[in-house]
Amino acid sequence: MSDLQNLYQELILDHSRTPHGFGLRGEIAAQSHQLNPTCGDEITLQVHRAADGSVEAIAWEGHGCAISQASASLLSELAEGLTVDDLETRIASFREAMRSRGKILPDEELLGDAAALGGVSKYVARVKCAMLAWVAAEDALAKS
Amino acid sequence: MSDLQNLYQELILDHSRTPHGFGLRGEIAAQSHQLNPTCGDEITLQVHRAADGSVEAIAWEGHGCAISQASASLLSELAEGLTVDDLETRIASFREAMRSRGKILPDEELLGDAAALGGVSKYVARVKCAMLAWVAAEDALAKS
Amino acid sequence: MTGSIAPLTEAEVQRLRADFPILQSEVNGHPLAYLDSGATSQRPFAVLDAEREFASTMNSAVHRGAHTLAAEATELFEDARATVARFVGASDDEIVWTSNATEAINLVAYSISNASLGRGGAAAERVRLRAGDEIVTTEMEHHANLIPWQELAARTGATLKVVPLDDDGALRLDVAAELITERTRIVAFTHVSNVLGVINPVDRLVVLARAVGALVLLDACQSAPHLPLDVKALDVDFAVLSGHKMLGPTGIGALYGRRELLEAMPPFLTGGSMITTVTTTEAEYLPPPQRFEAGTQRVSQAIALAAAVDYLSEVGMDRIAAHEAAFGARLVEGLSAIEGVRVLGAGIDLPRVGLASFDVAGIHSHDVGQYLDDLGIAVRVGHHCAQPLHRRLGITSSTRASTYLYTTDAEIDAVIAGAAGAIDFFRRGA
Amino acid sequence: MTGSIAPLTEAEVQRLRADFPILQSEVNGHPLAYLDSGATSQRPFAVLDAEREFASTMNSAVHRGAHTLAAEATELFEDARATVARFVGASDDEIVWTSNATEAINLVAYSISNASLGRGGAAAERVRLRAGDEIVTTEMEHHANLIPWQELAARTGATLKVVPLDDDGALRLDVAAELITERTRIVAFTHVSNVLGVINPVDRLVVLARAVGALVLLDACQSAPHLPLDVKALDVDFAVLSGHKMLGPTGIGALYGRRELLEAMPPFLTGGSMITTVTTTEAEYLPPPQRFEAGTQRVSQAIALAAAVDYLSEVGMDRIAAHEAAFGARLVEGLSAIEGVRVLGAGIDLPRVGLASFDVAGIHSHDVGQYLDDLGIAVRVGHHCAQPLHRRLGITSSTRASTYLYTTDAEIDAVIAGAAGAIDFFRRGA
Ligand SMILES: Cc1ncc(COP(=O)(O)O)c(C=O)c1O
Ligand SMILES: Cc1ncc(COP(=O)(O)O)c(C=O)c1O
Repeated sequence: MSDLQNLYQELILDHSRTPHGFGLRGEIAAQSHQLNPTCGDEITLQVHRAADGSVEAIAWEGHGCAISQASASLLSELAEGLTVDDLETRIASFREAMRSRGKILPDEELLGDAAALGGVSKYVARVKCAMLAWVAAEDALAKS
Repeated sequence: MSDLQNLYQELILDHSRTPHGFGLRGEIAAQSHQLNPTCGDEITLQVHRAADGSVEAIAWEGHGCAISQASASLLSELAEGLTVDDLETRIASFREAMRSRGKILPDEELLGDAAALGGVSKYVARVKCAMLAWVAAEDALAKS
Repeated sequence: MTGSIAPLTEAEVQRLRADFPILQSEVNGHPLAYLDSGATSQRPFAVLDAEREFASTMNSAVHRGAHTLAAEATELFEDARATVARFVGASDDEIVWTSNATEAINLVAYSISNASLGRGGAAAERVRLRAGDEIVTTEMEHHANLIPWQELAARTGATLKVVPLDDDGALRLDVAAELITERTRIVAFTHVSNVLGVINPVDRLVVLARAVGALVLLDACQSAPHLPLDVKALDVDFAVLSGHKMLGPTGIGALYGRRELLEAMPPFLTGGSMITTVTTTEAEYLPPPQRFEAGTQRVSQAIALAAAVDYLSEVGMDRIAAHEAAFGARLVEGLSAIEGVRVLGAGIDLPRVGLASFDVAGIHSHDVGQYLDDLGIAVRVGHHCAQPLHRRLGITSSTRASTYLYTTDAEIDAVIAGAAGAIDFFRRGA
Repeated sequence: MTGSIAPLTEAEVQRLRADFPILQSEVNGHPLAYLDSGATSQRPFAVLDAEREFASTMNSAVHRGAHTLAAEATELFEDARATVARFVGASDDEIVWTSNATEAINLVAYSISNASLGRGGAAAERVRLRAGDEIVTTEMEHHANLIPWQELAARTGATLKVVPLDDDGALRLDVAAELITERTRIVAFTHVSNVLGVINPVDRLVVLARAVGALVLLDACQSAPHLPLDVKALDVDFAVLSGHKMLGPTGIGALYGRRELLEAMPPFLTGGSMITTVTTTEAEYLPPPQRFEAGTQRVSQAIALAAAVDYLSEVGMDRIAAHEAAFGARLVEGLSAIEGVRVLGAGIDLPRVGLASFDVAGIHSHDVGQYLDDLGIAVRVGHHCAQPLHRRLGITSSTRASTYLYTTDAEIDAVIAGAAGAIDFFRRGA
C-alpha cells in the first residue's frame, strides 16, 4: 500500500462520503466553531451529554477535505457513550499520534476505527485537517 | 603621490584651515542652506551680486570635513567677479568631473585651484561633500 | 496580445531549466513538476550567485558608511534600484524597496492615513482622506489589496466600495462606472488575478479613475513576473510587486509611486537613514525614495532581485509572456474537458497568463493537491488569499496550477492527467 | 559581568575568521580590518550555505501550501522561529519576524496607534493611548527608537518625554525617576548604546516603569549580537533585534513581545496569511505571531538567521561577550591616550561592549575615516543615527570602531595607531 493509499484508506473515504454525526441539533449543547485558515475549512461541533454526564453524541456540520470530514465522523462514532474523562484521554492520545510525524501509531484500543487516520501524521500540512474536529470537541468540553 | 595624498593635497588642507569667504553678511542676498544627511554637515551660502549683476562674492558658513570646507572656500575664491552664466557653467563643469568616478579631470582653465578637488571623484561617498557648496550656490542662484 | 512573438522553444526551456537547481529535485520519487510559481518562483544560479558574491566580497551598510565596502555596496544597491525601475518603466527615484507587495500596499495606505491625521503639512493635502471620501477596490483582489483598504477606511472614516464580479468571475465594469464617483479618492485593483489568471483591462478602470481625479494603485504581483510592464504607459499612480514571484529572493518587494505623489506623502516607517535633522522633539525627512526606507535596507536581496530582473530581461518578457499564454490556454482547455472539473473564470473573454484554478465536484482541493503531490506535482490548494472571489463563485477553495518560463509541455500534460487521476482515485468504491 | 569567562584565544579567533569569506579580502592594498560590525556584521559560510541550500532544495511559500516543498519550508521556517526564541529566552509564539529592528519598533508603535483609533476591540484597551498619556524614551537612542515614538505621539496626542544625558553621556536615572509617572504608558530605551558602547542598567529603568504600570520596550540591536540575552530575566515587554547585526542576512529582524500583549494588540500590516475569515467588508485575524506577519515572509532569511544564531550559540555568547569586553576596554584606553582624541562616554562607569566612538579635535570624522580606509580599516563615521546624543556632547559626528567575535588584537592595535596617524597626516604643514 502506497503512502497515499494508506492516507486515504477505503474506511476514510467511506466516512467522508457518509459521515457519522453530521447535522447539528436544536437542543442546547456545548458547542465550538473551528476554522483552518489556509483553506477556509470550518466545523461547528456540539457535544451532547446524557443525564449521567457521559457523552451522548457528537453532532457536527462543516465542510472540508476527505481527511477532515472522515476525522469528524470517526470522532463522533468514537465518542458515543464515553465519559468526559475518557473522551479527553482519547483526544490527547490522538493528538500525540498526529503530531509524531509518523513515529507514533494511533492506539487502536483507545481510538478504534479512528486509528485509520494514522497515515496523516506523516503529512505535517494535513495534521490540522485531521485535528480540526478533535480540537473543536476539546474546546466544547472546556466550555461546558 | 598616493590616492590619499592626492585627495588631501596641501592646497586643500590649507583652504580647509583658513577658508576663503567664510562668514555670512547682514546684507540681503540669495541664500541657500544645504545638508549632508549622512554626517549632519551643513552649509549656509550667500551669493552677493554687484551692481552690474555679476557675482561680487560668495559668503558662507558651515561645518564639515576638510573636503567640504576646502570646496566651499575654493568656490568662493573662484566665483568672485564672474557673471552668473559663467558661474553656472563652472558649477556644471565641476559636477561633471565629480560624478565621473575619476574619469574626467576637472578643467583647470575653468575651475582654477578648485581643480585640485579632482581626487574626490574616485571616492563616490565623498562626492556629496565636495558638491555641497556648489549645490548651495546653484540653489541660491536659482532663487535669485 | 503576444500574437507575433514566438514562445520559447522546448530546447530553450530545457537550457533555462538547467539554471534552476531546485528543478533537478525529486519529490516522492518523481521529478519535481513545480506548478506553484504564482505563489513563489524559483531562483536561478544567477540570482543565488549575485547574492552570495555580494555577501562574500562587499557586504556592508549602505547610505551610512564612507569606507570602501560601504561605498561599493551603496553603489550596487542604487544600481539595483535603477535596474528594477527600468524594468517597469519608472524613474530611479520612483522605486521604493519594501519587504513584499503586501508591505508596499500598506505603505501607501498608512502614509495616506498619516496624512489624514495631519502629518506631512500642506504638501500632503493631495493624499488626505476625509469622512465621506471613498476607496474602491474589487471582489477579485488578493487579501493584500483588500484588507489594508478596509483598515484605512476604518482609521479615517472613509468608505470602502467593492466592484463586484459577474457569474463567470469577471469584473463588472458597468458597476465600476457607477461606483467610481466624485467621492472616490483611490481605486486599487489587480492587473492579473492570482486565481483566474485573467489580465484585467487596466485602461478601462484608469479612465474611470482619472475622470474623477482618483489615485490608481495597480497590484502588479502577478503581471510584473509574466508580462512586459510599463507603469507610465498604463498611467497608474502606484504599482506594487514582490521579488519572490519573479525569480528573486523572499524579503524584497517594490513600490512604484509617481514622483510628485511620493513627494507629497508623509513617511510610513520611521527611523535611521530617512532623515535630515533629528532633535528630541521632531525630525525632518529626506525626499523619496529614502523617505520611505527606514532602517538598514534589504541590500543583498535588492541586488539579487536586480540579477533576477536582468535574467528575465535577457530571456525577454515578451517571449516569456507568449510561452505562458500558450500554457494558460492549454490548462483551461485541458482541465475543462475533464468531467466534473470547473475551471474558475473559464468563460471570461480576456487574455490570460499561465495560471488556472479549478474546482472538482465532490473532491476537496486539499485532496486533489495531495494526490498531485504524490506524483511530484506541486500546485497550490486553498483560497489563495482570495476568499471573497471564491465565495462569489460559490466555493471555498480551489486547486491552482501556475507556470513560469521554466515550465514544460510535459508538466502541463502531467497536471491535466493528474486532475483526471485524482477523480478516479477519490471516486473509487463510491 | 563576564569576569570568570575566558575570552576567545587568538587561535580560536583565527579559526573563526576562516569561516568568513569577506575577511579574506584586501582593501586598498591592505588586508581588510573590518571594525564596522556595529553597523552590519559579516556572514559565515554556515549562514550563506543554509540560505543557499534552502533556496536550492525546498524554496516554497510557507503557511499557504500543502505540497511537499511547502510543508518542508513551513517546518524549517517555524523551526527558525523557535531557534531565535530560545536564543533570547522567549517562547516560540512570542517572536514576530520583521524586516529589521526599525520595522519591529514601528510595528509596536503602529499597533498601539491603531488600538488608539479604536481598532482591536475591548482586548486592545491594554495598549490604547489617550491625549495626556506619556511615552518616555532617552536622548541616547538610535533614531529608530526615537522617531517612531515622536510620530506615535503626534498621531495620538500623547506626549513624548526624553530622559536626558549627563555631561559624560550617561542616562540621568535621577531625572528618569521624575519623568516616569502615572501618566507614562511606554518606556523605550536601548540596552547597549550604538555610540557609547555602554550597557545600560536595564533593571533600574524596568523598576521605574513597572512601578507605574508602563510597558517597556528594549532596543536589543546592539546587545543581542554581543551578550547573552534573556528577555524574561530582564522582564521587558518588548525587545527588538536585527539579523544583519548578528551574522545573519539583511532583510530580517525580530520583535519579541510578551504573549498576552501580542494577543491584545491589533494588527499592523494586513494582507494574506494573517487572517481567518475575510469578506469584502471586514477581516478576522489570526492569533500572534501570524497576526503580525502579513504577506509572503522572509523565509530564506529567517532560516539563515537561525543558522547565524546556532553559530553564535556554538561559540558561546558568554565567551563572545568576554572577548569583546576586553576590546572595548582597550579601545577606550588606547584612543583616550592619544592627544586630541576624546572617546565619547569614556567617563561612564558602566560595563561596555567592543565599541567606541571618538572625536578628534579639529579633524572631521569623515577625514579620519578616509585616512583609516586607505589603510584597509573600515570604521563608521557620521552621527550613527544618533543626532541628539551627538548634539548633547557638543559635536555633530564621530568615528566609531566596533568589534565582533572575529576581531583580532592586531585590528585593535591598527585602529588605535591609525587614529594617531590620521592626526599627523591632517596636521601636517599646519
Ligand atoms: C541601537 C540600535 N537601534 C536600532 C538600530 C536600527 O537597526 P536597523 O537599521 O537594522 O533597523 C540600530 C542599528 O542601526 C542600532 O544600533
Ligand atoms: C495578486 C497578488 N497580490 C498580492 C500578493 C501578495 O504578495 P506578497 O505575499 O509577496 O506580499 C500576491 C501573492 O501572494 C498576489 O498574487
